[in-house]
Amino acid sequence: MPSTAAPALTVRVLLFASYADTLGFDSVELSVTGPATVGDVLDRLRALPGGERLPPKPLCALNLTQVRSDAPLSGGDELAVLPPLAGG
Amino acid sequence: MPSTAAPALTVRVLLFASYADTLGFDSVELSVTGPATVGDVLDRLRALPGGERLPPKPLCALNLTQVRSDAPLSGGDELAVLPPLAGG
Amino acid sequence: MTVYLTESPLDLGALLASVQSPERGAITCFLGTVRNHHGGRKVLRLEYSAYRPMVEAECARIVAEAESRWQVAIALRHRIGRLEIGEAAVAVVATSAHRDEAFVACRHVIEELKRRVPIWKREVYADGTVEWVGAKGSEAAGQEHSGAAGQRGSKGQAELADGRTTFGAWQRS
Amino acid sequence: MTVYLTESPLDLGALLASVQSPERGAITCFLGTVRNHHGGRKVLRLEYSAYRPMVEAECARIVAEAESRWQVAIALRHRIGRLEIGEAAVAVVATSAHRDEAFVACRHVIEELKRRVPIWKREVYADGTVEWVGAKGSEAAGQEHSGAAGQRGSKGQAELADGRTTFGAWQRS
Repeated sequence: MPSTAAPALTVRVLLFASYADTLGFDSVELSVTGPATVGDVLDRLRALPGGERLPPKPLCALNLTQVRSDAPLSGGDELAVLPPLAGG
Repeated sequence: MPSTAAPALTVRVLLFASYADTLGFDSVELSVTGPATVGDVLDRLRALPGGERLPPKPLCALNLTQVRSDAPLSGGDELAVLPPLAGG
Repeated sequence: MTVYLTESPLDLGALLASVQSPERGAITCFLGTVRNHHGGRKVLRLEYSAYRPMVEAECARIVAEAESRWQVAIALRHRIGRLEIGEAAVAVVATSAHRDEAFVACRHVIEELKRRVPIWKREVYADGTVEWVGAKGSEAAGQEHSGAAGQRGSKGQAELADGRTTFGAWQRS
Repeated sequence: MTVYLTESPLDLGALLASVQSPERGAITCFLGTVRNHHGGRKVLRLEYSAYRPMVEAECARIVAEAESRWQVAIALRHRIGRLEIGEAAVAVVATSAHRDEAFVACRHVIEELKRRVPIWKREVYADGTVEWVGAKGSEAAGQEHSGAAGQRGSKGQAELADGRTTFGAWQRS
């Protein structure tokens, strides 16, 4: 069987509020090797300066809908990592 | 022992809304022989034209506080007979 | 001294301002407005009347009870006279540091008002008839309630299917 | 199409007007205003920020859910940007033919907003410090919640003592 090179997925990652302060940016494009999950991107963020302060399982939204960290990613997805909500 | 003549009590009776329509007036002074209760005044009202249409135990307020029909009366009391409330 | 009855249109903004404070971040309001239908009939307008001094006394008692039971400030106003469709007949505002108390107290005040405050309304229907609300054939309606009226909880007296009136909370106080 | 976020002061009258109708006589409102204290500290003002497109999507879902579950019309608006003490950050209005539904739906919408809508606030304190609300040491806060989050009922996520976030209702929908 021919071996296929794993495709690279590019996703846009958004950070807000305290998480943006912690990592020092509020938006970044990351390329990960597919197939990949939300958790894989979180691991990438944790390797960045300040990223060790993210909680083990932060709230995440994929394309405007909340998801768990095992949700699979597609190229072009928008993944938002959400600090504790404080509306109202 | 000397027999004492029973004192006469004068109370102001107020009627509202449908009860005022039924009896044709909204205020009257009634004298009753003491000791007397709210129920005694209601009996007097029932003897008036239209009074037979009052319910057996209408809501009553004595001096701005709701009372039962066995509440005793004093001279100068204000007794209000209240149709079903419909505020709000 | 607060006056609870008015013949003027209700001013929600003024009521809000009377109980707002920097310590109380949660505000709940209830407005009861004149509906265009009742019991399947088209309503043109309402005429409210009241036993005024007792309304004032009873509203003051209801507000004092709520303010002692919860950490809230309450504004309450009821309009009487002629009201057109859509106009507000009653307004309740509750402010608190906590939204749970603001919601519970606001609800409590409107339920107690409906159960305890001597106000009546006459509906003017599109077919030309006029009727006192709740006084269907007045023989059965408006009786003093003996027994477990106080167990009825928050059920409004105006909504009781048989048209009878309960005064449970009143008798307890 | 309704817009749920604004940077302007909230206009309760306009929100009321948008959902009033002659069929719906019962109106309930909730206003959340900026308090002058939090956790024992004096607050000078707040700064709200949001993940705007998700706020719009999530608010639309919350309103649609409430309007399908109860016979109500809902108006909802949240303000972002800098807010002074006493200013309203959020307003909910529910109108219905029945006050019970208006109260329940209004309460539901504000609870769901607090639990599901991505808005954050930074408190500016009198001592000069500035802090994101709910982000204490951010290590423990803001975790995805696995397990029985949906059982917590109406408890607002912002009020959970341990600072963790529940998304029970969200995960159900």
